[in-house]
Amino acid sequence: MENAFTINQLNLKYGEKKALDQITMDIPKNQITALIGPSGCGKSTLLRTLNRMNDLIDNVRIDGDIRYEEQDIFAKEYDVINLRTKVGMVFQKPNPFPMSIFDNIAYGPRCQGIKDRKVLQEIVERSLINAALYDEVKDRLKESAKELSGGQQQRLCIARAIAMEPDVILMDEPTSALDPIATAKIEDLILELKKKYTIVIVTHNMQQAARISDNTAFLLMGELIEYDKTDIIFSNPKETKTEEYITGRFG
Amino acid sequence: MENAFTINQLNLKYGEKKALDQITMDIPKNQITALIGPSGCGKSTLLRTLNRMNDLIDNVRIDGDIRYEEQDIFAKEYDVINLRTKVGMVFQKPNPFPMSIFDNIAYGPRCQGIKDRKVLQEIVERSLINAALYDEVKDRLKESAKELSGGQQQRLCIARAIAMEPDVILMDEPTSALDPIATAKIEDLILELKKKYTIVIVTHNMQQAARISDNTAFLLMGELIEYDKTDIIFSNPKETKTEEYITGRFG
Amino acid sequence: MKFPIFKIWDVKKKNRFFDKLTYTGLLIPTILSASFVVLIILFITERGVAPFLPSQYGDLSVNFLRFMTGTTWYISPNIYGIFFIVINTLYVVFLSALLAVPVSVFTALFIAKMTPKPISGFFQTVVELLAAIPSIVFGVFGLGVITDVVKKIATVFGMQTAGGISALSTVLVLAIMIMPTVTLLSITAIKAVNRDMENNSLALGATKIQTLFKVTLVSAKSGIFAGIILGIGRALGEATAVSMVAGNAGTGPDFNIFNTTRTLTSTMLLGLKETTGLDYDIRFSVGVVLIIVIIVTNLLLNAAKKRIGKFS
Amino acid sequence: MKSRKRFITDKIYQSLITLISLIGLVILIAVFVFVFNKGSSLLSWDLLTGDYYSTVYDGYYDSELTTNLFVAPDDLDSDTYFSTRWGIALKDDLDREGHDYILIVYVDTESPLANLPDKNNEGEMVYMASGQSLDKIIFSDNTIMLSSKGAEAAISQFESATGIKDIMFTTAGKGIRGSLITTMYLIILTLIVALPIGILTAIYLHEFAPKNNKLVNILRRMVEMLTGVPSIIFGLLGAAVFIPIVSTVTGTEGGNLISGSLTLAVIILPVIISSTEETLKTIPDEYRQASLALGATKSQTTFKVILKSSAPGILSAVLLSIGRIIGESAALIYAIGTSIKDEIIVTERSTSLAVHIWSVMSGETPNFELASAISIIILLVVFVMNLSVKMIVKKISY
Amino acid sequence: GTEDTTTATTSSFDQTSLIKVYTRDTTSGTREAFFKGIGFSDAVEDNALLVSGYIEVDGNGSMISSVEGDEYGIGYISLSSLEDSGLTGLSFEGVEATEANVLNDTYNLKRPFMYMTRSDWTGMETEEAIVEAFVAYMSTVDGKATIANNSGILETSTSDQLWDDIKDNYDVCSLNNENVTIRFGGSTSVEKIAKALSAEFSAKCGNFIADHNHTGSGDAYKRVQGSESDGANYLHIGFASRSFSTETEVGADGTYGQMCWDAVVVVVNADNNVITNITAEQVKKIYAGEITTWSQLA
Amino acid sequence: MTYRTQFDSELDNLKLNLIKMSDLVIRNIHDALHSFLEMNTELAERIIKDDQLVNDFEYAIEKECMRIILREQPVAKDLRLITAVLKMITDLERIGDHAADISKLTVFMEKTSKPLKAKYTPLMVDVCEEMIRLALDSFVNRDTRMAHEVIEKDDLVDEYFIEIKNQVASAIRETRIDADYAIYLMMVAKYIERIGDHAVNLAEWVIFSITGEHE
Amino acid sequence: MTYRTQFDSELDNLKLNLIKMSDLVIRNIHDALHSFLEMNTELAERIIKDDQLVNDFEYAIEKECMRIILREQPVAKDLRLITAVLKMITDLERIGDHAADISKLTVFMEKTSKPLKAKYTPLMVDVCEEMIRLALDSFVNRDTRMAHEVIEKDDLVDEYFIEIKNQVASAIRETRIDADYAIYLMMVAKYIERIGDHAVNLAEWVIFSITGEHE
Ligand SMILES: Nc1ncnc2c1ncn2[C@@H]1O[C@H](COP(=O)(O)OP(=O)(O)OP(=O)(O)O)[C@@H](O)[C@H]1O
Ligand SMILES: Nc1ncnc2c1ncn2[C@@H]1O[C@H](COP(=O)(O)OP(=O)(O)OP(=O)(O)O)[C@@H](O)[C@H]1O
Ligand SMILES: [Mg+2]
Ligand SMILES: [Mg+2]
Ligand SMILES: O=P([O-])([O-])[O-]
Repeated sequence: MENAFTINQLNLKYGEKKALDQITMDIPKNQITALIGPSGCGKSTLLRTLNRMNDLIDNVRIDGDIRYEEQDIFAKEYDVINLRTKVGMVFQKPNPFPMSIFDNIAYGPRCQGIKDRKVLQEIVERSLINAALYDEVKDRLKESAKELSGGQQQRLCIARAIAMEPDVILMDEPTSALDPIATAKIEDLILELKKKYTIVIVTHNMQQAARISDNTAFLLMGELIEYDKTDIIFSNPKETKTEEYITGRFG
Repeated sequence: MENAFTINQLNLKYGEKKALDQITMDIPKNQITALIGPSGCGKSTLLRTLNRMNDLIDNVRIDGDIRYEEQDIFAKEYDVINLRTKVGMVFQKPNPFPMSIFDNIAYGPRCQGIKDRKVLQEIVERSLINAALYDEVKDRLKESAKELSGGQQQRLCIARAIAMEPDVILMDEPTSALDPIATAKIEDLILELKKKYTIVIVTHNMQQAARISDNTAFLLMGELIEYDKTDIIFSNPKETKTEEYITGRFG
Repeated sequence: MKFPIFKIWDVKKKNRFFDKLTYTGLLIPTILSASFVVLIILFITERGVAPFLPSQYGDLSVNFLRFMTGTTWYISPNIYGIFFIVINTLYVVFLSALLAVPVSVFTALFIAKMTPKPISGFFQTVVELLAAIPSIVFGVFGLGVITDVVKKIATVFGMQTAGGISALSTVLVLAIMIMPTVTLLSITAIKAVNRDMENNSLALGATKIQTLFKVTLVSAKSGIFAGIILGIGRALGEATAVSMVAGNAGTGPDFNIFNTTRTLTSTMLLGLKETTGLDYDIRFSVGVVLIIVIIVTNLLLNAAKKRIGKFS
Repeated sequence: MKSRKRFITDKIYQSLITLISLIGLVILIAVFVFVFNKGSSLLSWDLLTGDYYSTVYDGYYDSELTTNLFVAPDDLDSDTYFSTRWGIALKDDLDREGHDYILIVYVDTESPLANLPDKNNEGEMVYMASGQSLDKIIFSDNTIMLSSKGAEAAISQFESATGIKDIMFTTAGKGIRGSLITTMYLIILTLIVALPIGILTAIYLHEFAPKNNKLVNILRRMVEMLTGVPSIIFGLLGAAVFIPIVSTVTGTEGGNLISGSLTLAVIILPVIISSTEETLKTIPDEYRQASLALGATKSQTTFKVILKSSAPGILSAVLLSIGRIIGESAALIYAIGTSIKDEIIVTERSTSLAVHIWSVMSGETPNFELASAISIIILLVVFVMNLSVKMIVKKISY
Repeated sequence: GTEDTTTATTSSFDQTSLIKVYTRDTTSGTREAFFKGIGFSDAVEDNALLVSGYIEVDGNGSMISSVEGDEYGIGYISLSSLEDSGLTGLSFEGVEATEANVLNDTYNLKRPFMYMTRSDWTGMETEEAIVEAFVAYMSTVDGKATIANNSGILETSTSDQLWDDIKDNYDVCSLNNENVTIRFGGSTSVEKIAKALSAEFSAKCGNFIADHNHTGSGDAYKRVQGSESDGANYLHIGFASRSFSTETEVGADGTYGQMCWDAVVVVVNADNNVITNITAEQVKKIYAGEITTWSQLA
Repeated sequence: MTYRTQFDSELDNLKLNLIKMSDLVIRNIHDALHSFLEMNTELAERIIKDDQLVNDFEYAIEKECMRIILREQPVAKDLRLITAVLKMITDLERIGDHAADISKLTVFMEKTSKPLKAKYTPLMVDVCEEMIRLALDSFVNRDTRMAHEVIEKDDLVDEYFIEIKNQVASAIRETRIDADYAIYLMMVAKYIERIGDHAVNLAEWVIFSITGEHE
Repeated sequence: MTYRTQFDSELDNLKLNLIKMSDLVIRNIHDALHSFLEMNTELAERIIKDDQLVNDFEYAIEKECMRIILREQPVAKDLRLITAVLKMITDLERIGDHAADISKLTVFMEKTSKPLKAKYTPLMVDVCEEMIRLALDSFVNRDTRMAHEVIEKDDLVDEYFIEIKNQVASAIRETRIDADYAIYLMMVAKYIERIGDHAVNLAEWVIFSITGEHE
């Protein structure tokens, strides 16, 4: 199986605080990999490291390496902006930009310099279709994205990421702000997306991890405690800590 | 079985918008009654009606009646403030007052005119113990309540409600802002509290309703679709709508 | 079903370049903005220090020590004293804050929490407009209305004012002037208080008033205090309105509110337009003192705010 | 029992708050009432659009005076005096600045005064008309009529006069159009200068500046310190720094609109910076991250997303600033001067409405009425700004 | 201001009340004229000599409104403002403050209104010519009439010429001067007269633009010939409401002169029924704090 | 509109596997009987081997059920369905076991003398097959009527068993029969009777999954 | 510190009920054998009646398991435990059934002639009881060793069964035995043998619940 990311001995510190500790793991292509673990264990940190969103935080020190498509993403000459177009990201709270639905999705391509209205139109439509949102919004592409419901907004954010033709989509608790129905839709969507994209998802909802992911990594205080097929993690984990956590007896 | 509340043909309108439609149900004493239903179905509205927190919203019109301990709570001469001391409430987001832990819990009793430091001390301690928070905070009662973790804050809010020695505690999605561990603690606490208090809880988390409640009411667009023992609702509901909702196939 | 590959290389370069440009480009306005304060300080201290330098004024140079401790503004030809003015200024501003704060806070409470929307909207607009009224209008109002009122108040107390021109009038004018500011900021702070928290209080059986005082105000205190700091700042720096009703007493300090008083700003403004030489430059010295007073007051108040905001 | 006591204390407190806040509001409204009461009588379209400087007409009359007598129109007030020989009616009045003057109430169409040769331009004519003021006449016999002597005296002099060597009458004047336009210019120019600098500074400080960097903190402190500087001191800055700079560049002299705007720009800079920063703070970090995660560069993120989202906040800052610009007097006295002008040229001196008030109030005879009238105008401008900004904010905030 | 409201309510003037002393600031030309006039020259520049509790105001207007608001106040203003002020002007040394009494030198509280023109006209020849004409105009019948019309006190003589008679000496006035700006400034007390003069003279002299920027007597010399004569706010002609200082404001010969007189009047509140006349001695004692209550004057 | 498309397809898959398993089991009991009656040890041995397949099915379906419980948090009818499946596979597996048991007897029996044709056994097996099929049909169609038919049919099976028992007993008494064979035959009959019981269980679970009621 | 105290107490309760059920079942098979050997129809009838209790137990535990799945979303070992319990109660119930079946035979048999003492049956039953007990112990103590013991012990049961079968067969051959009785005895032995098989199932589920591995 091919890997999208190969993480090797990754350490990350916020100032003096160690947030990731010797993480070594592979993230396989075209699968869904879930990161779980208690609050503050470093899930988001690890996720953000994958598209170097941590660059934006002062005081971060990283060693070890991450290879994306065989290339060291921390290399000096590595093009971060390009990485981020290839590795899209969806956040916890749906955060459409305060623009129209159309402009939201066209935002990324426009930033890349695409100006042709027709091309943009096509990108927007295709992204919306792929994000299972097209039918719901096709008649109001010009309206503010803020008027969509929470679930629709989150799918819009996914469409926005898709519009960049990424290979990987990182998702940081994408449904934690949504109600169960909206969550179900997003989960269906994620499973659908898996066919085309590699997905890495952080979730607090263990059932969600169990439900949609192929592989699950359990992190604790910055360490990767266990990483295995999801079925194994949730039915028969090797580590007591994992078991305690997933059965809700952690503490 | 005795009832804490008897709700009869309750209708509620926000302006022209009907939010509750002919609700008739009994809420039994010393049990946990859960209100579930999709967003906007009127769960919070129904809950807030029980201690007349809806009074605070302009434009609310209510008919039908609610009896609390046999008394019509909408009667003109009915003492709302007193009702609220008997029917405590815990909200979605933990929202301690910007005071010390001690002052937070002493707040209600003080509002009732209790000034004696020793009495207050006793109330505070008892409430904290009952809210399973005492051990964690006993050494820092003078510190700001804002410094507690989310889960602790929510237990503080419960302790604050308990301090009033209520008979009923209303909870509006009390764990939706918390992580699973904190949620587990609160759930344990709620089950413990049930021995002494009647609890009505609104939750989006159906497993939570299933887990902790004795009775479950399913609301849809302001109507009470089904109300039964929790086990029945979740294993063998009578109504197709209920079944669709709890199995996540609503739409 | 992938999209056509973007042709982005040239654009990318452009973006990168523009990004670099932005980084440095933004530093320029920032440094510019920051430099003004340096300009101001350099400029007025240069002039403000001059009166004390024998090199500038020779025998006429002002004795710095007497300047800082003096209780009479001017004794011919070169003795200036500013100590009492500082005290009077702080006294007047303190009293006006004492007066304006409760009224403002209550008004804010009233507008934000106790009236239905249309009325509160109207009142808020009124307050907003007042906040935008040029201070000189307040001076006009002070001279036209407040001095009259104060004169009558003084008579009631068996005191005599200079036709109402007095510390009290100054206090009132300042109080009225800073009220809109403090009120608006308080409204903002009060409105920002988490509704849930108030509901929580009510759900605990507290009455609306108990809630307003014990929860709303307590939560908003940090914001309210920020408003007060702003208001006090405005009061300290206000010149025109104050000089119209202060009376510009020559000596002090004087804590009788029915007597005339003198503030740093009124001193600066008084006759500034016609004066020259030492008497002109000394006003810059007053300006330096004013700036120092404002900075120190701000520092103290901000420190106080930090302590007050401890629990929020 | 207990709750009854609580009910009562509650009511007491409630009334107290209502009362105190009402007192507060009453005082505040009193300021309004005072201003309107004093100023509304003077308020007129003419005041708004009129020239400040009256045009002086200088004519003479050396023809034979016809012997027919003019008939006074019927509707003359009792305090109006009519000259049957010259066919004009005069009246004592106060001008907009509160000075005595003689108002020309009526000029007969046949009156010789309705059509006089211009004294200074041969072949031209000047025309006396009602609404003008009569200033000074030197009659043929060298007797002089002065407006300060009043209308009655003037008429009696007219009745005995045969010719006029020099007659000066003027248009009403004392309008505030020039100051109004200056104020508008000031608003626009100041915002043009301060908005970009302020917004860019705020953006730098909030978006780009490294956190916990000493230099940045110092810069930030310095910007904050600007807030506390009293405006009178900004005036000195304007006079000492901006006027010379502008003079050198434009080749003109003295305070001018540009130096005034620059000074105001410095005054409102902290307002704009802090309000903008305040809005930037409220923009969720998620926007930034979302944009960056889409492969946008930082500047694209800032200018395409962040700035857009902060538009309502920036607009509010603009409102605050406009209020400040309109209201500023102390600083402008130094940075632009007190010269009231009718023709506004940005490189020349002129004066704003607030300084106009100041001039009116600090003149030899302070004029509450005019000051109040201008205040009303300022209030109206602020009011309109306020409402429109509120509306715009509503419209553009997604 | 608040003219007609107070009479009824405060008719009971309490003579035992303290006298509230109002004075202008030390840079005021009016103040200088006043203290010099009452023989208290030391107090021109020195507030310390004044009774404690004196009130310092920064303009004629403030003085009027202050004394108007204070039954027990005493102050001094320009005669030209007395009529409109609603205050009681006191006779000084038994002489009523009238124009005639000023001109016949019986009324001693007076001050000159002075003008001063530039001495250095390099590069402003047209302006120089216009100002020269303007100065001439001030002493014509026309000019004097205007000065008088605006409360300036001056003597007219039969030898005064009409502008018509002399205007041919000033060729510049037959040109179109619409693009020429003449900068006036200095005393605020003189502002009104200066504006009236410039307005009508502009009509007579090619419609030059009159730019008035009156900031105080002190600026007259400063901006015409003194330290700011080449600064941004320089003037072509400046006015002062007092004599130029013989030490610090020495103008070049022939560049300055008197325009007219102004009288200073000691004023009290209209409700004050104690005195109508005051002596220099009394005023001085009041200002020095030796007389403190009204009863001492009654 | 319905969501949880993955969940629904998983459930469908589960049902499909259950049907496959039941088909296999039905084939096995059918063949087992024939092997017994025809003493076809080859066939018998194939069935014994095939039983592993049944076990594998049980194992796989059981795993799948747990996976679904784990992933989808089923409630109400979904949970009933999965529980029913969990239980039904046990019964099916047991039926499969019995088929294997019969086949084992066949292998043993070959060594003994000529068999007595027990004419009721094929009838019994037919009924049992019918029952299993009906139970599964009722499950798929969510039709309790069919399930109740299954339960009724068991009486027939029991009657046949008594019949067989009596036959065998009299055969022993008349020493018309090899003792081993008698025992074997008796055991086969018992196995088939048990299969009927399991089919009843299946039906009961089907009813539970539909109505939530235990019969 | 652990949370989910309700969950844990529910699980404990589940185990407790399982033990109670198994105790009941063990008593029943023990008594059933004695009723058979001693032709104690009274006892036999009591056991037949008691089987309802076993069924009730199964029903109750099963319901509780579903409730727990519903409420607590168990995963990993919790889910395995519940699945195991769900399966184990089926086996226990089946064991209970077999006890009842034996008792039913006793009631029938009374009508037939004197019984042949089948000396191996008590031994078989003893082993089975032991196996069930061991399986439950291993479940409670989470000890796979004991469970493996159970599986091994089944061989013994099978051996005894062959022994009995051979005895009965020769008895028939020697016509020392009433045919009905022979059949009955054979069936009892077969029931006991099945009980052994079910005990093995129990043990396998125990192992699964502990290790997550199917044997
Ligand atoms: N910008 C930061 N500066 C300093 N410390 C940080 C920063 N971001 C995160 N941390 C710390 O690093 C640790 C890991 O944080 P991270 O956000 O990755 O946790 P997480 O697993 O995503 O938690 P959660 O479930 O609450 O989102 C935490 O202890 C957190 O406090
Ligand atoms: N103050 C209000 N004014 C007008 N309409 C309201 C108000 N509060 C609630 N509603 C409306 O009443 C309906 C019921 O609202 P309610 O808050 O009770 O729903 P809910 O079931 O608690 O939803 P959620 O799960 O999102 O909290 C909704 O349609 C809501 O929009
Ligand atoms: Mg996170
Ligand atoms: Mg709700
Ligand atoms: O008193 P003035 O100098 O303004 O005339």
